[in-house]
Amino acid sequence: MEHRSYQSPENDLTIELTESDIDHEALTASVRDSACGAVVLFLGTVREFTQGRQTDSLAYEAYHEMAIRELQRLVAEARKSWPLKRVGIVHRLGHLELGETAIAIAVSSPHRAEAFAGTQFLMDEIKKTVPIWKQEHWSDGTTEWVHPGFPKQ
Amino acid sequence: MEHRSYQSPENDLTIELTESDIDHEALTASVRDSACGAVVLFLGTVREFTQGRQTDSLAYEAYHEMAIRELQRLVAEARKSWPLKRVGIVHRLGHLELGETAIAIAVSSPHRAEAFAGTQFLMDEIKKTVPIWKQEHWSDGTTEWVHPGFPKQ
Amino acid sequence: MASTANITVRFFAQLKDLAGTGETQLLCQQAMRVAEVKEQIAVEYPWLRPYLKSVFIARNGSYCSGETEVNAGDEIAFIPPVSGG
Amino acid sequence: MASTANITVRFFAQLKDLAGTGETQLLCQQAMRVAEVKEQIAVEYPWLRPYLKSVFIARNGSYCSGETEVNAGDEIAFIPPVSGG
Repeated sequence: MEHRSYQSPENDLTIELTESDIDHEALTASVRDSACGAVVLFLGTVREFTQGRQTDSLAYEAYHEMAIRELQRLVAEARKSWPLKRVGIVHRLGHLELGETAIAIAVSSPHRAEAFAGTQFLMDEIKKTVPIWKQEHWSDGTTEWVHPGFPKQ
Repeated sequence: MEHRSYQSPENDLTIELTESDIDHEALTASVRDSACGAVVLFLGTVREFTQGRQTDSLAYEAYHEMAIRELQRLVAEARKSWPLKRVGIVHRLGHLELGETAIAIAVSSPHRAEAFAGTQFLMDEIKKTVPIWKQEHWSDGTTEWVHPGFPKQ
Repeated sequence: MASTANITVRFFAQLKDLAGTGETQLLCQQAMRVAEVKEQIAVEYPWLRPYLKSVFIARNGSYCSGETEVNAGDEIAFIPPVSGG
Repeated sequence: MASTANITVRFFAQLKDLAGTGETQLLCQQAMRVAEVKEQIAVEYPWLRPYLKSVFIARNGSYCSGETEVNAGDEIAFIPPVSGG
């Protein structure tokens, strides 16, 4: 039942959930296309401070099969608005240290405005709907799942 | 008199003009920072078709010393609007084949909206003011400098 | 057929920690809807109730409404507010 | 001092091709302004005139206006519409 990666038959979309370091160089290379004048790569990286609190490390958990399906849906939705030629999305799961890459999104498009808009849309929507969760491991030794809108523990 | 690269004393800005392949992986690595949650990399790549005409290859020429100075000015201007932590810009010069990278811009910022906005601003402004010029080598064997607004030859 | 007369309920992240399990089974009743699954879980795990109003539900991997009908063999996932990326 | 009494004019891209050179020298006159440099070039290279209204001028590597004063030893660059990136 678990699908940790997806590749579209047309070879224009790859999605991966991985517990290994994200190879964003390979991801960027995979979306390049001579029909395109623009490639945008976004990396979400583990930041040390959030509203004054210090992070020691993070852990990510996913509902794998649904996350991949939801990412496919979001890319299809993005393509209704922008001509995204190739899209690659990798989300890291498990334990991450400061500075490491939690997510990488690479998009190619004929023109740059579309590549920027499409990448930003995907990133904004991923944070709203894709069933992946972050657990903060604060520097004070406490841990906390991040669930915006949940009652405070 | 020619300066083909610039590195800020604070180590938060690198600019390079090069006739070699752009190493965007190294550029991306150079802007990463654990104070940041976002890295955006933009690649401008050589597109095969422009308004129906087929490109065989491109050549870029720069007024080197001024281009580097103008890029510094644009980054300083961007930083008035967005807290860009580290910025790296590399522009390729000389002869480029289809699909190769003409420009790479990497930006890190605490939050993603700022990284996207800053990168897009830089790219938009570079196309307006930085003294670098592109020469199309069309597939029909003709060549043409691209000067928007110039009288047609 | 008793083994397929169940639905699987899945919990994630903090909800999994609070429930003490990532997965449980419910007996599927005739013409059962998602809202009733949610209510049964609230009865079985009353300490989850304050959280459940902020939880989305997915049926077999797709978001659904409380009115969605549930069938034997379905996987009903309780999706707490997401924080990927 | 005659050698420093000149200003250097630089051409790029199509302008360089049209001028047949990337660089030329002009004798610097007293209280000379950028607009006068431009006009002298238009006289010396009359076939460039149709292009010059779309050209920006930089003095020593910074964009400047026609009113900017030019001094001996300055580098005046004729910047045709740019197309980098």
